[in-house]
Amino acid sequence: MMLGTTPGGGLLAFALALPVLAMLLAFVAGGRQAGRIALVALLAGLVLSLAIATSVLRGGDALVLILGGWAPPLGVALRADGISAVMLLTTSVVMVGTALFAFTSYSGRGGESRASLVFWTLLLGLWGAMNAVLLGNDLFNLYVALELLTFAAMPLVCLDGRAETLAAALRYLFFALLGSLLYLLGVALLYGAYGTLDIVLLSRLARADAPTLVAAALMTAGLLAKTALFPLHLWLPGAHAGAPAAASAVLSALVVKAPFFLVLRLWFGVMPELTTGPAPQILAGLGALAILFGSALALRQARLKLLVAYSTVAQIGYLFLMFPLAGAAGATLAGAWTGGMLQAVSHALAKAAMFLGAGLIAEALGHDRMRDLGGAARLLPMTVVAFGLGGLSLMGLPPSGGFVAKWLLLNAAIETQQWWWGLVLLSGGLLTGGYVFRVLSASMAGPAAAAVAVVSPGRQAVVLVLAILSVVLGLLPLASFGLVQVGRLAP
Amino acid sequence: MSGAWLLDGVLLLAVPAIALASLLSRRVLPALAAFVAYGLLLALVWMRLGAPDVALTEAAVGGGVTGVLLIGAAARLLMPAAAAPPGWPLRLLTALLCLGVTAGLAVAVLALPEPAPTLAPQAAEQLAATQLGNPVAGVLLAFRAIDTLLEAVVLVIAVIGIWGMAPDGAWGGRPGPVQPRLADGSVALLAMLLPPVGIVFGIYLAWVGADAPGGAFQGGSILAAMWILAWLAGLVRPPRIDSLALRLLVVAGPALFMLVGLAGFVVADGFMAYPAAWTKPVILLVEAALTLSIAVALCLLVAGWPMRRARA
Amino acid sequence: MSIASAYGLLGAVLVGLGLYGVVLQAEPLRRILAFNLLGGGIFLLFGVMARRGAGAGFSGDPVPQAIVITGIVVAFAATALAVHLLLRLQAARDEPVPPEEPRA
Amino acid sequence: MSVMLDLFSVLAVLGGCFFFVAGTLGLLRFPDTLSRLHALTKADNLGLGLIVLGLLPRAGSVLGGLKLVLAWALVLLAGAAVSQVIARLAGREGPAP
Repeated sequence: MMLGTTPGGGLLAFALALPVLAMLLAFVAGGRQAGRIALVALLAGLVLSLAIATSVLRGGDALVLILGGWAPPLGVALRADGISAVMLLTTSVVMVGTALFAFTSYSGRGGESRASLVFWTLLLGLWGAMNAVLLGNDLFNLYVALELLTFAAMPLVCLDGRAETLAAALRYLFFALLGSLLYLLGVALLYGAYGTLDIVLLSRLARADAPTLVAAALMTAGLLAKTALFPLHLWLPGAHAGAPAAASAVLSALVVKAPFFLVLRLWFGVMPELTTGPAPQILAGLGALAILFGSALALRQARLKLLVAYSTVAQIGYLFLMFPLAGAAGATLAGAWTGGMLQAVSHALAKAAMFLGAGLIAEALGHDRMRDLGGAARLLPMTVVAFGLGGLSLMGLPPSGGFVAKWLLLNAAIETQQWWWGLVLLSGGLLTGGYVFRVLSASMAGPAAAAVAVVSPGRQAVVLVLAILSVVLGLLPLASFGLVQVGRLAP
Repeated sequence: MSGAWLLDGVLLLAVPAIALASLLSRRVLPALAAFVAYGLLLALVWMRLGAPDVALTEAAVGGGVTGVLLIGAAARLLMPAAAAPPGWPLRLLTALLCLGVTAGLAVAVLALPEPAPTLAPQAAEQLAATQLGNPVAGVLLAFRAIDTLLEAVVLVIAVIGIWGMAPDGAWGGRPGPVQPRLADGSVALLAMLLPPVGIVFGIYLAWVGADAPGGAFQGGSILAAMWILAWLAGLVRPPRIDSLALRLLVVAGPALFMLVGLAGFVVADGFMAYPAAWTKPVILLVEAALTLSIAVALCLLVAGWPMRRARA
Repeated sequence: MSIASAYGLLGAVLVGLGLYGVVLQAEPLRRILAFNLLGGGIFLLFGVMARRGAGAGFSGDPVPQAIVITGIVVAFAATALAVHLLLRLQAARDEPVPPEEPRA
Repeated sequence: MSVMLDLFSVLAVLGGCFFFVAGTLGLLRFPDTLSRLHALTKADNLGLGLIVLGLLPRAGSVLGGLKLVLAWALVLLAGAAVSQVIARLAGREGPAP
C-alpha cells in the first residue's frame, strides 16, 4: 500500500486549519469577540469531527492526506484511523461542553481581561494541538504538536496567578519538557536507523536492533512522564486541581490522553514486536500501581478538586492495562483494544463532568473542602447527580461506558490467562466506589447550604449532559465500536 | 585537510568541558557565561557537520538570544541561599542513570546501519520543483512545511502564555520591565551604531535563505536581537499589548502561511501545495511574513509580561 | 571510527551531562540551563544523522538539519516560558497573600 | 610576489595568534577585573586585526575583503561596549577578589 491522499482526506486539513485560524483571529480581535469566535469555531469543529468519523466508518479504512503533494518519507502525511476519529470526536464534545460552561465566566464583558483572552485563545490552541497529535503520522511533527499542547496547557494551570498555582505550573512544565526531550532523543535515533519518521512506513521497516530498542525505551519513558503514569504522576494533582475548573476539565479529560495516544502509536504502530516481550507487563504493572495508589490517595484528600485529580492518576492506570492484553491475537486483541479506547473516551467525558461539577460546587459554596460539603446536593442537585453518574463510569458499574470498557479488559485478562490484571480491575473499582461515595454522602448530608454565588441552571445542565454521555456509551451495541478497529496498524 | 582533525579534536574536548563547567560552576553567572560559549562552540560543530543553516540558528538563537534571556533573568532573580546539595545516594543514583543513558545512546549510535539511510537524494531530486536553491529551505517551506507552520503557531502561543502571567491590573500595559535610557557610554553608542548594520544583515539573511544558508528563523532572530539591544539601552519601548498593529504582526506569518496552505485546495494540488508557476514568489512571500512574525515574537518572548498599565 | 560517529559520542555525553543537571539542579534557573545543555546534545545527534546521510551533492541530509532549526526555535520558546514563569513566581511570592477567594 | 604575500599572511596571522595567547594568559593570570579586561581587549583588537590583515590578500574579492574588515570593526565595537559595562560594574562593586 503506497501512501496517497484518500477521498475525504481533505477534511483533515480543516481539523488543523479551523482551530489555528480561530485562535489567531481570537487573539487579534480580543475583548468580547474571543469567546464568541471560540464557541462558533468549536461548534463547527464538532460537525467536522462527525464528518471525519462518518468518512472513516464508511470508507472502512484510514483517511490520509499528503501535505503539499510531497509523499513520505520526504514529506509529511496526516492520517485518521478509527481511534483518531473517536478521539477527535471526544475532543470536540468535551471542548464544546467546556466552552458552553465557561462562556459567561470569561465573557470579557466590560473590556478585555487577561483571563478571558488567555482562556479562549489557549483553549483553541489546545484544541488545535490535540487535533495535530491525533492526526499526526510523522514522529517529529508529533513532537511539535506535543510541545504546542504543553505550551497551551501550562499557562491555563496558573491562570489565577497565585504563587501556589504558578509553582504547580513550573513543576508541570519541567516534567513535560523532560518528557518531550526524551521523546525527541528517540526520534533522532529512529531517523538515523530508518531515514524516515512516517509511522506507517516505520511499521513495515522496524527491526529489534539496538538503536530501535534504545529509542523505544527513551520515547516511552518521556511519554509516560507527560501522561503522568505512576510514579511520574507527581506533577499532576497540583496542576490539575489548581487550574480553573474549565481548564482542569480539558487538562484531565484530554491533554493527558495525548501522550498516551502516542504510546499506542509507538507500540502498536511503529514497533509491534514490543508488545510480545516482557515490556507490556511492566507498563501494566505501573498502571496497576497507579490504580491502587491513585485511588487510595483520592480517598484521603481533604479537597474535592484534589480528590478528582488523584482519580485521574488512577484512571490513567487503567489505560495501560490494555498493553499486555492487546498483545494477543484475534478477538481477544480486538476486545482489549476496544476496551482500552472506550476507557479513554468514557473517562474523558466522565472526568470533564466531574471537574466542571466540582467547579460549580466550589463556586456555589465558596470552597471545596470535603468536610464542609454538606448541603451541596440540595443546593445543586443536578450537579451532584452528574458527579455521581460520572463516578458510575469511573467505577465501572453497568450500564455506563466505563463498565463496558472494564468488562472488555476483564474478559481479555481471563482469556489470556492473566487473572492478576482482572484482580487489579476489580479492586480498583471498589476503591473508586469508595471515593465517589465519600463525595456523594458528604454532599447529601445536612440541609441546603448557604450559597455565596448563584450558579445558572444552564451550566449545571452542561455538566449533566457530559455525565449522561459517559453513561450512555455503555448502552450502545458493542458492534458500534467497530470504528476503533478501522485502519489499525497492529498485527 | 591536515588541520581539520585538529579542529575536530579541540571541539570534541572543549564542548564537554565547557558543558561540565556550566553544570558544576558554583555561581550562576559563570555558568551562564559558559553556556553562551557552549552555544558558540556548538555553532562551530555544526559547521564541521556541514550544516551552515543550523550553525547560524544555533549561534543566533541557541547561544545569543537564549543567553540574553537567561542572563536578564539571573539579574532579576534573587538567588536563594544555596540549598544543601542532594545527598550522595541520590547523586550516585542519578549519575548511574545518566551514565546508562549515555552508554545506551553510544551503543545505539555505533550500531546505526551502514550505509546510512538518507533522504538527501530525494530532496535533491524534488528541490527543482520548489524553485529553491537551498535544500534546507526546501524542507522547511515545502517538504515539511507543516512543521514550520506549527512552529510559528508555537511562538504565538508562547507569547500569549507569557502575557497571561501578567498581574491582572497590568493587562493592556507594555511588556517587560522599564529600561532606563542610557544617555551616554559605549552601550548607548553600540545600540545606535549596530542596529542599522544588523537590520540590513537580518533582512539579507532572510532574503538569501531561499538559495543560500539563512532564512526566516536566522534573519528573524538577528532582527529581534537588534530590537532587544535598542530596548535594553532604553532607546525604544515595546507597544502596549492591546495594540492591534502589534497583534497583527505577531499572527501575520502563521496566518498567511495557513491561508496559503488552504488556498492550495483551489489553486494547486491540495492542502499546503503551491501553484506550480508561482511556487517561488509565494514561498518568498510566506517567508517574509514569517521573518517579521518570528522577529516580533522573539522580542516579546524576551521582554516578558506586562508589569504595569501604561498611563492613558 | 568516522568523524560523524565521534560527534555522535559527543552528543551522547552531552545528553548524559544535561540529564544529570535537569534531575539534580535545585535552583530552577540552573535547571533551565541544564535543559538547554541537554537540548544541545539531542540536536547534535540529529546533526550526526544528517552528516551520515550526506550525498547527492549535499554536505548533509537536509531533512534532519531542518528538523534541528525547528527544534531550536521550539526549545527557545520553552526556555522563555520557563524563565518568565520563574520570574512571575518570585514576584507572586513577594506580593501580600490575598484572602482566599472562591475558586471556580 | 605570491611567496611574499604568503609570507606576509603567515607572519600576520602568527602575530595575531600571539596576541590571542597573551591575552588569554592575561585573562587567567592577572589579579583584578580591570587588568584582565586590558589583556582581553588587546587580543580582540590587535590579535583579530592582525589575523584579518593577514587574510586580506587571500579574500579573493574586494567584497570579501570588506566583509573581513567589517567583521573586525564589529568585534571592536562590541568589545569596547562590553568592556565598558564590565569595567563600570567592577568599579561599582569595588576591587574584585
